[in-house]
Amino acid sequence: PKSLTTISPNQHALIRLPSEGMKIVLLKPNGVISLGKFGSFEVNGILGYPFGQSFEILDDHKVKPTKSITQLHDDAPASDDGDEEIEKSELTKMFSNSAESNQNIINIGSKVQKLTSDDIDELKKSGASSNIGQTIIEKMIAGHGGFDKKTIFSQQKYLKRKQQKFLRRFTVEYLGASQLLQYYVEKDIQRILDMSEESLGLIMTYSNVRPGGKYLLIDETGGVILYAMMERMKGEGTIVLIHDNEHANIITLRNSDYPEEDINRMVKTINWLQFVEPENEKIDWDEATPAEIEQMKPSKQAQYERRSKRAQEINEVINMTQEGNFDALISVSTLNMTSFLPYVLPTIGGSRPVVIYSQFKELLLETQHFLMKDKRVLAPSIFESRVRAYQTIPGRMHPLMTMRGFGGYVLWGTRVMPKESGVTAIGRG
Amino acid sequence: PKSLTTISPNQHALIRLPSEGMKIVLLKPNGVISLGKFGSFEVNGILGYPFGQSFEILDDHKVKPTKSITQLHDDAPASDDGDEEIEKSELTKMFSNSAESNQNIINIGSKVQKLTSDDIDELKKSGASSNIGQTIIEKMIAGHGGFDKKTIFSQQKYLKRKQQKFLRRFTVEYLGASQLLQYYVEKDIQRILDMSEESLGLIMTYSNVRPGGKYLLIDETGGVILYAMMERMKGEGTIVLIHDNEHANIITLRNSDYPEEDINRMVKTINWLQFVEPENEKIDWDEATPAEIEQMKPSKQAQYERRSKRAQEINEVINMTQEGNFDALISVSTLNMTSFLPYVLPTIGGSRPVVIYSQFKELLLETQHFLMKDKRVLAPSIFESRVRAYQTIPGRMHPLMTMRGFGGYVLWGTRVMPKESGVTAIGRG
Amino acid sequence: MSFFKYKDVIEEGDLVFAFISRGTIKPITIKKGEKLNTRYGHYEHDDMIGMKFGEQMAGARGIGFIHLLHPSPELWTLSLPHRTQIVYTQDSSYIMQRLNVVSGTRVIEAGTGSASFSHSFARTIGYDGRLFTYEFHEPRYLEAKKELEEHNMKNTLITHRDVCNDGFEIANIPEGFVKDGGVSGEVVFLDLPSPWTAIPHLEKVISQTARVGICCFSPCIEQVDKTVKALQDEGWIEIEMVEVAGRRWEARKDMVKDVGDVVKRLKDIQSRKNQGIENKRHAKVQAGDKRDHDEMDSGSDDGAEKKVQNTGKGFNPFGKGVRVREGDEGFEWRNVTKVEGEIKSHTSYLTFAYKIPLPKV
Amino acid sequence: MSFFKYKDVIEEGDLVFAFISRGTIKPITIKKGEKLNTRYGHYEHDDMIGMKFGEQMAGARGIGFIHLLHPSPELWTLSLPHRTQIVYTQDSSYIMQRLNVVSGTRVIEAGTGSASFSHSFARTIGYDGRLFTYEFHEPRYLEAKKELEEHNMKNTLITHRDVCNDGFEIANIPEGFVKDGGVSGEVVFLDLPSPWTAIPHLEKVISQTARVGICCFSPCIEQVDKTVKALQDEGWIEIEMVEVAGRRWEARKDMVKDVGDVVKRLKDIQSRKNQGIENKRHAKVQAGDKRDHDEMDSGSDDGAEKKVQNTGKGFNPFGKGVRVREGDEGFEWRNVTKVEGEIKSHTSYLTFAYKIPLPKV
Repeated sequence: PKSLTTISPNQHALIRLPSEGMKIVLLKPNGVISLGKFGSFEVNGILGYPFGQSFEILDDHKVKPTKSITQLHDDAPASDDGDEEIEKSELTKMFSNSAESNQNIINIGSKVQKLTSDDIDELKKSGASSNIGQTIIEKMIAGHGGFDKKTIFSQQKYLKRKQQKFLRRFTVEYLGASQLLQYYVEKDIQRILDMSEESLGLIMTYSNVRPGGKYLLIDETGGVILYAMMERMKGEGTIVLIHDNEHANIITLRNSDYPEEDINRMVKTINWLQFVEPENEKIDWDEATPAEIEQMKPSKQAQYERRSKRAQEINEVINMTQEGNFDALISVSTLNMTSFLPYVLPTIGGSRPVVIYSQFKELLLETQHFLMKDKRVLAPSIFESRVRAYQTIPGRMHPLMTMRGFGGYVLWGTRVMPKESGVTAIGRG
Repeated sequence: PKSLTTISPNQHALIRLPSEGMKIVLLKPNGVISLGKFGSFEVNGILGYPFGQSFEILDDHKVKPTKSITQLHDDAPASDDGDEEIEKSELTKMFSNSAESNQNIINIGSKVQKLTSDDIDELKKSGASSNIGQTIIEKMIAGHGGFDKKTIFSQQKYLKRKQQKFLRRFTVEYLGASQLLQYYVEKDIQRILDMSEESLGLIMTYSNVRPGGKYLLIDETGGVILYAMMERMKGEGTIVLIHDNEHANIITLRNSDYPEEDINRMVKTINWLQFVEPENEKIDWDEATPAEIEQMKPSKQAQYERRSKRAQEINEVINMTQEGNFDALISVSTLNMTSFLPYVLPTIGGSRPVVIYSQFKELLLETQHFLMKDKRVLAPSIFESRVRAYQTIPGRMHPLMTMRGFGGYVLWGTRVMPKESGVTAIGRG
Repeated sequence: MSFFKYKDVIEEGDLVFAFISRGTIKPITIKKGEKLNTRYGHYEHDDMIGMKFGEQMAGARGIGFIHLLHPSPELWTLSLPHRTQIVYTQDSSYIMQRLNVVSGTRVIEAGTGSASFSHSFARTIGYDGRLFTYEFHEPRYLEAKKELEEHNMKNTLITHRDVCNDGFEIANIPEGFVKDGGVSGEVVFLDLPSPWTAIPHLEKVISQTARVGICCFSPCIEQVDKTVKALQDEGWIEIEMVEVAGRRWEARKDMVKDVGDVVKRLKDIQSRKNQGIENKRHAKVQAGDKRDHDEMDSGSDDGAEKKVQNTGKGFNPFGKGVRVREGDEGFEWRNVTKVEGEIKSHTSYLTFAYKIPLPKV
Repeated sequence: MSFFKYKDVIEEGDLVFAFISRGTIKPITIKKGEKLNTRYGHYEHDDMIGMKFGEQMAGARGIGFIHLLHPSPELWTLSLPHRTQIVYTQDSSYIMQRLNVVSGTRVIEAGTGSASFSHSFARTIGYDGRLFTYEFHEPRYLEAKKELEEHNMKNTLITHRDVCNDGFEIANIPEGFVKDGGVSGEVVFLDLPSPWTAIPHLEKVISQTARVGICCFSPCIEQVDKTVKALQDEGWIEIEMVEVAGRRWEARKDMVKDVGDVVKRLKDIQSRKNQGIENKRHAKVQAGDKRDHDEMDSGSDDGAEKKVQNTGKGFNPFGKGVRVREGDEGFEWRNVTKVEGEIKSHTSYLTFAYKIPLPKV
């Protein structure tokens, strides 16, 4: 099985760059991975380190382990690393020249930035040494007319920003569901329907996902939710995934490093037609007798086996939905909820959670009204969770000035069986 | 005119109590005002002090000025007041007995509270002296078995809560629009449609209210918005108030201390029927000739004068709305906005703000779609403003644990004249 | 282990959550002969046996009803008497997601408090995970220990300990709980008044092979400041502090009131008044379609209120007197959301950080 | 004074805000012969003269359009080049409401910064009020002074001063600005890096007869801590710190996609496939209404996509390729709100307090 703790060969990983960019990579032994302007490195150089380790790119695609890339100054005092010390003393020196208040801050813009991007490109070309980032930064400071007029604080910020842009460092992280989500938040937020990590957490908790459960899932994110569930379940239990098209789009599972057989064992897919009209869509497959199979040509025989397996799979998943008693409904979709809930609700077991995500509160509002009238879901409510991050530089603590506005909404309720049997007659009942 | 700065006779004021309760009072000279369990005081004793002054009730309805009632400990160090010093040393003494961490906090509930409410009542009856609050608190601390097991912080909080409950103190504040709003937030939030002070501020700013303006107002709060505008305008300018019923409900203006004539000069009321069907509703009043008036009996004459004045008033306000060119539309109402905007928009002057408040974002959403299609309001957006208060005790700084959830939403846009004349044909155009 | 796996039918000895109302969820253990008393009637345990989890149950004399719910950590959290501050779901769910708590994770928690978060951790880490939870306060420790036993939380080890002074090391760890010769925690959650005093003790009990994540939960900003410094001193990296703001919204209906209805009603009032005063007209009024506004300033709405029922579909213009049920089909409504009247605007600050084992390569 | 009173028709010399887009609002002063150039065409000042404020104006060659808006402090704030941090309307409007800034109020502001809040103050206090604003930074002072003059802000006095060191007293206050022999401010707003150094200087310039309100505007929590202590030391009371969270929402439309549409499409795909493969059937399939799922695992949606336009009212199931305009009348939509992609999650902490004059009775 894949490792959660150690950077291992033939596994995917998330690379974080100083620019706060991200990259998903497959760690092929002996391979070389390019990080664009940050340089390239040999995969073998990072294998065996724990996930979370940061590295600096040296000459010839070699790396050396280094401290975190994201908190250059917060953790500087605890560092014995040579480079860090240089940076620190560099900073200290410059700070002593700084205006001690904001009053002399001058208008820092492109005008005072005397280093052109051509200069920077040239510097980059001139030497591929590990010190290039530091060199560039020093040149930039030298070329920055107003630098000593800035306060310590803004110098710090400026330097950090520049370092993050030019230092050839990166961090290798385990590619969990949160990392995959963050990746899409940066690259393609529409794919994950604006979902924030806090909303994903709420969904996982409210739907009571755990090893051994049997869940009904509607997932239009290409499998990010599916992956989050599989991570929590660690190979135990079943997820029935309903999909819109002929085939389920679970493209993100390519990065999950689960063996095909594990995915096939845990994840059963069914399309909406099969779900809504199960009796019509079941395949009435006549098993051939051993004698009949014997008589088939080898190519026909293989075709027969394949079709037989496929029919069994379809019938198996249709039967599962007909048996129902799922341990939760989890829906992350753009489909009109009130149009599918009549089909889906009867398949959820008593006292199990019903969890529906939407980008828009207005759509969950309609859903909540629908459920309140329907009575098969107890106490449905809409939850909104928003995380606000702080700058934690001592003496300069405040919430970050901006944050992402989106994040989505989660409806949570509990499937119950009301006394009046008439109420449950809606849909397939 | 009324005083904004000094506690003055025959003016209304807001009384704040230690319990965070509020009371609106009229300060009649020689009168006595009862604050229920906090005691009674003579009005004359508080006159002449600046608004914002706190008082403590002594014997015989006398008062003495004292420090703020709301921040007993925050401002204690700056106080030279005897009582405050006692409290402080009392606190210090008790703190030295306290467990220095939360670890020994025991379950503080009604069980450890050895003083019954009967005890408290008896104590209250036994002496009406100014020290009664302090006495009760001391007894309660003595009767509180777990007090020394509490941390300094929770002792402080406990003491503060108790003091606020029993100290016979109050603060006299100028009754501005914010105070009136806060009063209704406590007493009858439905009357002000859940509006928070921050939403009121947004409305006043976005609608560009200032002395000398001419505004069109829909106000279902009984006049709180109207009062806020009048406060900002200080007697200069005009407000045309559209109302639902035959008579405008501006009951809160009773507390405004504006002379009747000032109100009549500034505020013109019109009902929706008159606004929507102005030509039908104008009164075609034939002036009687001086000779005709002469011939009337005195009672008839008075009746004639009254009716003549009324007709002139109605026609005047109808004419004003027909002339239009208002400096802003301000709507704080539960009426369906999309049903009245076609009538109202044409009367708003070019480049003037359109500001619509609602308890519910969903209703402003419909309104924004309406306006975007209509094109007579440029760049309408929905704004939400929420204030979060902090506890500022040094070393214990954090946001208050709970806050009011409501507060409302404000739509703001700018009235414009689109080029295509067809677009403005909606409504009275 | 009812918190680990669903069952369908209620049997004697089962823990059942009686859902009485949103604010009142009572955990009961089914025992023949006993009954649950509520403000709205009582319910015999005997009748519950054999019923399905999730079923609605009518009160003994047909008065009122409850729903019989299966245990879950989230219902447990909602049902708790607030003995101590609870880590609410908005915070706990984010912490677990961010620190990647999954089946098999080894978690260190201090203090246990109400054990609400402990239930949540235990559910998520499953049979393969291990939760080491520490509580200093003895009554709370005993209460939590009892609950964890009753709830069959076999993946959880609770220790009575002041971790700030005495650290996290455990002398005789039960065999099933040992890894790499000790606690070897991968995720740490500290809900303590002074986490900075506990942080230096962590080194001995956290994993030496995997990245370890920590979350410190502190209400005051000054605690964060000290915590950040302690984490820096102990070599933790990627320190970030966040707040989680949670809101709960309810679906409501707001009556649609058109200006046309208002105009219609005003006309109605006016025409009835004009009829009433027809014979006492005095003012000189021209003929034509202009109406007489004469008596309007002395009229009242009383007469009109009696006729409100006739307006039918439209709006109820007279708030007073006539009460309309929300959603009444005689009127038009618009769906709206409403937040709780009082919201939790602050629970605690969450300080996250990571520690990477020293490279062995 | 265009910020004090509306006018209707544009004349030469007027300040006009050209609204180009939500993010681009350009203040221009009308001068014959000049023109406004935008990315989408240019606009002659000559043509603007005589137009009404609020009118839409077409570009010179009929390309594009702008709206000609009347000055207001709020538009001024939106139009500002962000020279320095701006006090946004969510904060400024709350501060003015809470401190009861009305016509006639005497306000002290330091520092002036972009003068965005100064405009707002000046508008609200009107002709009768007085604004004393102080700016230390000389270029900013000169810029603001020029603007205030251009905008005819006759109720505002700007002073070049480091109030933290040199206090607020002004040697030669113009006569119209004096009250009780000095500044006599009733409301104080401090937007300074270290307000605690300025607070002790306030006593000499605030009203000695009325309650004075103050708001200190600080981005960092540690600044609040020092400010609170300074306010306490100087005898200010009712100290409270708050944050204002502002959100802007836009109305959008989201397409309604019913599960029935999905089912219909799946059936459609299936039936067309079955027709296509009719003549290459091999599997043994019973007669009846059960369909053949045989080739489904190797099929693709490509064929179906070409027919999407025929579905009409319903949903556009193939996101790729066919783009549907938001609100397209061929489809069903639901109204939804969307917040900005990036929101201002923090501007500053607002510390409020009051000072009461010593009793004279």
